[in-house]
Amino acid sequence: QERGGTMNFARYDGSRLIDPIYADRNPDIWMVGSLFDTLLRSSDDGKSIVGGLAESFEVSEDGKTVTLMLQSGLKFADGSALEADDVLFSLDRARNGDLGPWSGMLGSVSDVTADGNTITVSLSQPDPTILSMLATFNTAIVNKDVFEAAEGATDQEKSAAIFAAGGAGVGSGAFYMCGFEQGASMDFCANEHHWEMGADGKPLPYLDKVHFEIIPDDATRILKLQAGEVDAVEFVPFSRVAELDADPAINMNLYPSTRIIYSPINTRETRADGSANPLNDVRVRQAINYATNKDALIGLVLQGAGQPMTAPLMSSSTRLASKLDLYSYDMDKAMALVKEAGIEPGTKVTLTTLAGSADDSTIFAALQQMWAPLGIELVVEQVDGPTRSAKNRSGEFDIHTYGWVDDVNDPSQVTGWLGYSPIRSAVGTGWESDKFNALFEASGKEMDQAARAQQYADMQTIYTDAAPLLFMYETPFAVAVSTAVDGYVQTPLGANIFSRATVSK
Amino acid sequence: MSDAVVTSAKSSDAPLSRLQLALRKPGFLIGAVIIGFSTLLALFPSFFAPYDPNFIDYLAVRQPPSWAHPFGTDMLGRDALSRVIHAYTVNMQMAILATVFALTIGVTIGALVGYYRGVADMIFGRVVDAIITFPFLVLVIAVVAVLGPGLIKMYIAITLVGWVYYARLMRAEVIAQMGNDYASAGIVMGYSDRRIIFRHLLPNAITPVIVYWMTDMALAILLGSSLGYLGLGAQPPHAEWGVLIAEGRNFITTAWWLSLMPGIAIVITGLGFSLIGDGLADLLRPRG
Amino acid sequence: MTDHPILEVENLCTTFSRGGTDLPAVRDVSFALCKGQVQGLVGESGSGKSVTLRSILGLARHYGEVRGSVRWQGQELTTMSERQLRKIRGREIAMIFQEPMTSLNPLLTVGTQLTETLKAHTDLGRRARRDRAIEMLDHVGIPAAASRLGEYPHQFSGGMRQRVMIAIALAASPKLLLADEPTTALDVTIQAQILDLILKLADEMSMGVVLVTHDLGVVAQTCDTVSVMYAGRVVEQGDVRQVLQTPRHPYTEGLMRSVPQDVPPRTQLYSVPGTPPSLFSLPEGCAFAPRCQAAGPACQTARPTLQDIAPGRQTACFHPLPATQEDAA
Amino acid sequence: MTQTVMKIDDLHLSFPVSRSLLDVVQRRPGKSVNALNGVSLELQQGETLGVVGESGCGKSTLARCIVRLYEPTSGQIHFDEQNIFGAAARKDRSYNRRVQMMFQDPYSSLNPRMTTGDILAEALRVHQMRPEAEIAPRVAELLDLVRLPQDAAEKLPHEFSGGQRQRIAIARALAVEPEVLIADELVSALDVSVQAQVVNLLLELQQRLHLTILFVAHDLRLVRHVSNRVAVIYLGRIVEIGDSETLFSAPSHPYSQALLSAAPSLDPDDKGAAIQLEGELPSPLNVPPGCPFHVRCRHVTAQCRTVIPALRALEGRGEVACHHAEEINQHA
Amino acid sequence: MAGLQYVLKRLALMVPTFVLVMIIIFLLVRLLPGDPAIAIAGDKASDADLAAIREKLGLNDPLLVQFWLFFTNTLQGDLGRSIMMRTSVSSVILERLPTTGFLALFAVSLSLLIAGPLAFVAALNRGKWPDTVIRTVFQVGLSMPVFYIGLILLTFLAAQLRWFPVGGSGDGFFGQLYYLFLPSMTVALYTSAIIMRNLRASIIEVLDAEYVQFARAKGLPNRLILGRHVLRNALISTITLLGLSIGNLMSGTLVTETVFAVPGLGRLMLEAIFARDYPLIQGLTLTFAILVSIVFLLTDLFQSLLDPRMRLT
Ligand SMILES: Nc1ncnc2c1ncn2[C@@H]1O[C@H](COP(=O)(O)OP(=O)(O)OP(=O)(O)O)[C@@H](O)[C@H]1O
Ligand SMILES: Nc1ncnc2c1ncn2[C@@H]1O[C@H](COP(=O)(O)OP(=O)(O)OP(=O)(O)O)[C@@H](O)[C@H]1O
Ligand SMILES: [Mg+2]
Ligand SMILES: [Mg+2]
Repeated sequence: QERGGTMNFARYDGSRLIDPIYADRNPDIWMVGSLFDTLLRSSDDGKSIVGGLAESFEVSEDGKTVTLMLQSGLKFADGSALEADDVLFSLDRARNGDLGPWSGMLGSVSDVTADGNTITVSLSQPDPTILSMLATFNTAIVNKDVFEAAEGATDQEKSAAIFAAGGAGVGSGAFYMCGFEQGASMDFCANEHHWEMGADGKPLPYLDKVHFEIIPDDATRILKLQAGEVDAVEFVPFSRVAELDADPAINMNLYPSTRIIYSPINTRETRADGSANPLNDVRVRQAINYATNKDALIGLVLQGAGQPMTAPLMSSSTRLASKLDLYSYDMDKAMALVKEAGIEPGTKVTLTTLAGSADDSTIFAALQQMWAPLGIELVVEQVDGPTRSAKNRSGEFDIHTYGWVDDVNDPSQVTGWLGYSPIRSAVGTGWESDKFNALFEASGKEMDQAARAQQYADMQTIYTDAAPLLFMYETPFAVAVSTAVDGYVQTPLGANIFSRATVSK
Repeated sequence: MSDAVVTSAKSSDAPLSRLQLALRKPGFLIGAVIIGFSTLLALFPSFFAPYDPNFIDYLAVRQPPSWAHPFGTDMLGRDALSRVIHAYTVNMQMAILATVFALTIGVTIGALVGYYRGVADMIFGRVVDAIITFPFLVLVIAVVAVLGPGLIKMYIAITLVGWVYYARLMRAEVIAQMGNDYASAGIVMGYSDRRIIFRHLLPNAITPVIVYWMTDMALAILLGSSLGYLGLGAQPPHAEWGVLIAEGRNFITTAWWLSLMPGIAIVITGLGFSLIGDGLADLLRPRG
Repeated sequence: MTDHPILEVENLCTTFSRGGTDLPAVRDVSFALCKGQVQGLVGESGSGKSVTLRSILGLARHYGEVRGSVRWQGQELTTMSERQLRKIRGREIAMIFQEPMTSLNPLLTVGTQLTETLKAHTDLGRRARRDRAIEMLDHVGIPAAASRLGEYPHQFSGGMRQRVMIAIALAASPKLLLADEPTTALDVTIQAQILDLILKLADEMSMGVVLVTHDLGVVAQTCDTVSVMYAGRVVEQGDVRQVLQTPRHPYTEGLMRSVPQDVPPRTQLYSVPGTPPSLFSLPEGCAFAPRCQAAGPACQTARPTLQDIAPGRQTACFHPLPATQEDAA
Repeated sequence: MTQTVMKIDDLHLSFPVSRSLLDVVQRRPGKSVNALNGVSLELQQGETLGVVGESGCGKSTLARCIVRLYEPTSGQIHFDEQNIFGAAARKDRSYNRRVQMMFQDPYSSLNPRMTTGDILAEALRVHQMRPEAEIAPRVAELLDLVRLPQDAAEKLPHEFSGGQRQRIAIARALAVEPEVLIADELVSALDVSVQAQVVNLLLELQQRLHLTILFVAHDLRLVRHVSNRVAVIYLGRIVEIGDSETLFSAPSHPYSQALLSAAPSLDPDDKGAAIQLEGELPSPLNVPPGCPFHVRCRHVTAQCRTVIPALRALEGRGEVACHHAEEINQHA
Repeated sequence: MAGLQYVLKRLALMVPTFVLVMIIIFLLVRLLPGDPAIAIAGDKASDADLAAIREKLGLNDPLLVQFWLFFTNTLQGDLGRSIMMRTSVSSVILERLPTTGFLALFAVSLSLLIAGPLAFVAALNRGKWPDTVIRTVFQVGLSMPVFYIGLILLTFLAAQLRWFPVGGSGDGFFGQLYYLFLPSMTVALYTSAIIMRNLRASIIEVLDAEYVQFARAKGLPNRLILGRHVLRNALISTITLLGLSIGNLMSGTLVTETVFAVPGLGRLMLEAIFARDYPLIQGLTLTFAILVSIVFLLTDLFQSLLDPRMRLT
């Protein structure tokens, strides 16, 4: 294993604040893990939970207590000791509802205590997701002393100050941030005190440094790799995958992901302007799902690098995902359903897309052509991100393009998001099913794995039939790296893992 | 009386001969041909385009130029030539609609302010300063963001910002024309202000504005393209040169025709407008 | 004065092309000038007076076609290279332009514009140039010359600018001064001062002067000889007394008579009928024929050339007026 | 008996020179160009009053005030017993009809985009001089009046020579049947051989139509020829006014004397004796105190430097504004 | 003295302009659809969270109150905190300003270097082939979208020939010179086309001017005529134009910085708009307005330095 060197990584967007509890955008979330370790981790295949900072863990019989055993001799990047105090501080911070947006995921935790290296997490009710939560970025451990010493009145200000100052003190991860230029670049330096060992028996990471540059334009980002100025670029447009794949100096990686691309459908009886909503009719929603040739879409948008969604509520790599035949292309069925629903030819349906997104333009062009035989005239409305978000919330849309990546290694997050109506009216669709909601609530307490799996299977069936979404496809993460780079991975949750990466000189 | 014989000083040249004179200038002629042909393409795209510009053929994506597809096909297998031709409709419309209202408003306000001066002129000066200190694109983007993307919104945005430039030009020109005695003569003759402004000053002051208009049309296409690039311009499935270039930019090395052809169309059309503008400057200048 | 002429202009023709057609601005102009002599050039606006002067100095060839010959002290100027011409311009032949408002560079101080000529044509040092500049401004009657050297043209009145231009022209003590309407822009009272100044200098420095004007009074008061131009051609030239008192060309006569002098007030004046022709569409024959009462059929078809009609007196007319015109009027 | 049609009374006009912020901050009074400094005149019915003076002395400003292009700072103009700057008169378009002006520059005084016919018809229409049907014949009549060919109606101004354009301007003025004509350097821009044509026309029309004319020019011979009376203006003030012949043959004010003597004679042998004036024309930005002419005057005394001489009648001559008029004219 | 007066006067005129600028941008920003609270908290946030954020940002106050706060804070030099950057707007802007400033200056210098000599060549050869070639080439430059020129330069000069780096801004003066060459060139191609046109026209005009003829008649050497008499005079109108096109240039940086991944104000502006970062948008717009105003002022001053006639006003 070659040690040392710098890996240059071109990103599409920059991090703004990498703090376990405040990270809320993917460019932030996906970097948390490099700077901050969690007590537990997902296994490499994502199917189970293994130890992290905690060398062992145990869930009590009644499911209401988790006991974790911290590794001994842990150190933060600056060499100061990582102790139970820090864990308590971090977990209290993480579940403090006044602070970050993620506290709700730890809603079941009633108390966290420590006794030497033993950490006890007490729950108010059984929580099947608790282990996943302890392996999630927001429960990563920060340095209590550094926080307390930081400038600023509130936790938020302290966090910003610490981040702005950079340096080795605060993190327990394989790297610490050693350079930051807002919106332009960022440097991660190796944490010499990291507990995880490499194949050579020395602490990970192998790299001395990772240098990030932010290059929003896709074409420029790729040119940068082709010119040899960077070693890796993320978010390679799928249209470029084949070309880069053919380049002998470049490895074109398609990392499996939990990313799904779908389009919420407004299922309300009337549209925001008061007119009748044809999409209120489940048959119409089913029809457009049938009329959508996902393989063709995948061919056009992803150049084949993807697969149709098979689970309605999640990607196939998420735990408890069903394997369903989710509205395979069937024009006859679609026509029949439309006829049954009595759709007038020339019915106008608006697809709200993201301005400037080539993928969305392609999806629109393809859908327009695919749905025309149904008598649906698809018109486009391009908006920018914030406007789309606002519309999604207010329900002022017919259909709009959207996507999702899991943040947690558990299906509950995405399922709640897509289908549980109290959360954001089921991703803005307005779809509501009492049965679904009841199942979701029950599954939140169900400690029995099999029973929980059944609940999830039921929810997925209900959701499939109601079709509040246009189910489209799953895409991998396309990252092109120079052949000099080895060992870099992006997890299905999107996290960038540099700890085992190497660059040959 | 000894001056019974009065001859006309110069041989008269009818308007036609002026046009002929202008057409003799190669620049103007080329410009006129370009814009004439572009207008034809814009009006009857389907007549010229070999295929339906929006027809997707999954099986024929990014084909290089061939006899069947002279400009190749794009990433959805659509015929690139047909898309470039259909884009003429959008882009020529852009050139005109994005500028003509700004022209009208600007000319009217500029003429009024230039004639009356005084307080209105002071206020006008501040407004102009305020708008001019914004980078044009920033303001347009902000307005487009407020109104939402789309061509009509874009026209409104450009008009809201663009009239200032016309008004400034018009104001200066009207003030200059006021220095001519015919304006004073109008006042002395007791003509109404409206008559003096719109019948006398405006036709004489408008030449530089018209010339600027031509350049501005070229600029409007460029601006529209930039907005298209940022996703704020034309809406799909409308083909628009800026969007076409933006779509093709990922393939500049592998499928160069996708961005090159619309690029050429922009350049040629812009050239056409500029050439006409230069020619018009000569054509519209009053003699004597 | 039977001096050898210093300047001989022969058959000078200058043509501009405008919009594809040729514009014969100057045609077959010939005259000669001796040391210390003042030669007048009169004619209506557009008759080619300025172009004649610019052609002599080789300026017109930058934008028009110049033919014929201009000999300066035996050297042919029309074929001379620009480099050689530069040694003559300003140093031997100087020119005053018609427009005092636009002929000085607005961005440079008067001092700079004065001394740059001296720098180009003399080997005076910096200080000496400055002294000379002050001397010249004094000469042309600009008070407090030293302090005004640092000022810009816009700080001077029209009359003063004209004087500055004269100072610049005369700075290098030229042997010939081409003065293009040096007084048109000025008031009569100042006009008198400036003409006096030019005459005085011509006398003192025995400098030849070609004076362009359209004011016959100015010609009468300042010139020794005069050429009358019409539509690019000289129609009559000779001694100023003879030309003005007994004009032989009908146009000269018309000019003289249309001046309201010695006529009863508020009565009809004599006027030359018609308007001056456009250079674009000159008649085939004599350019003045359409306005001429004496014109015969020959005048419509043939162009009269400049003929000697008396010693030192030439006119271009098929039907020259009788020599005793004075009595007829 | 002659009848006064227009009475100009102590007219002052100053153009403000824009003040800088620093001036405002320091409360410095704004500077101004004093173009007219108390001009009083009467125009008699049917006469031609010539106005002469050096460039910038305020001749055009006076003319423009009369046609209300400029508003005087103080002073009044009465026309037909009515103050033309009064509120009522401002609304009254008929003044604009009855008093007409012709401009110096034949190239800029006609709208280059209107044909002669349009220009004349417009004047007729706006003032409703003729019913619509009679407009075309009247245009023809006007062209005839100023001796322009009939096809001139279809032509644009640039197709005419300077002299012809001035005729169009005259025709436009006459179209509205005015009583007073203001001619500001009407022929100065014209070629010598054409000037006479226009002057002749003006003289003839005046007689036929009984017009009153204010004739501004700097060509003294021409002014002498056309005027009944002449006013000499110096720095925005009338320094001498009187019968044309008397004034020209025996000017009384030292400035008039200098002015007339400076005009070069047509006779080469008559070298004359131009009275040399010293110094430059003072700028109207700071008009000297006392007699405005004193800085250039040979006869200057202490009184001249402080006291402004009033215009007063001089025995056997016109009115003169000079403290020493009597003595000077005795010497002469 | 006169210069100072002039500056004072100009500054005084800028006051109402800036108030107007602030009103326009304030209203424009509030009119933007989309909620900054969502932009902060993300799509996943609950409605209650959003309401809390809105309250905290003062977005629930009446517009007039918000504006007054914005106005008074700005006067005190406080532009507020950037929502997306989580730091003070002024620090973000100050951090980025040098890069954009460098880019703009570099672009202006390049434009002048390109346009100046070529305009001379074209003007002196008016109507001949060098004139035609130069004008046509620049006309093409004028008709190309900025992002397209940028992309072509990037692809061929940077990625394929590897003469220049593909993106970024470089460190130190020479680093920036090297990194920002292509982006500056992209902006400059457009600006230089405008300058070339104008300069050529004014050189031609000046060449015909009487004072140039008079300078010739004085027998001055050609070098002096062209340098002292022609160039200086021709520059005057061009400098005004240069000043006026600074707004355009800034627009150019918007796209160019995005294409070339230059971390400057232009790109930040786009990001701020898309993130509904009200304080940042307001701060940036004000910065742009101040920059442009300063440039206007500078060109005016420079002009009055060149042109004595302007000095008295
Ligand atoms: N640079 C030029 N290019 C083309 N034509 C010109 C040029 N200079 C002069 N002309 C034309 O040549 C003719 C003679 O002009 P010139 O200036 O010699 O007249 P002028 O006798 O000096 O008249 P003025 O009394 O008005 O000065 C005019 O018709 C004029 O339009
Ligand atoms: N609109 C104006 N603004 C400022 N100053 C003016 C204006 N019009 C005229 N002046 C000034 O008023 C003074 C008188 O000008 P006016 O035009 O009346 O002179 P004039 O006697 O007609 O001169 P000329 O013989 O040159 O036509 C001049 O100093 C002139 O500069
Ligand atoms: Mg001349
Ligand atoms: Mg005047």
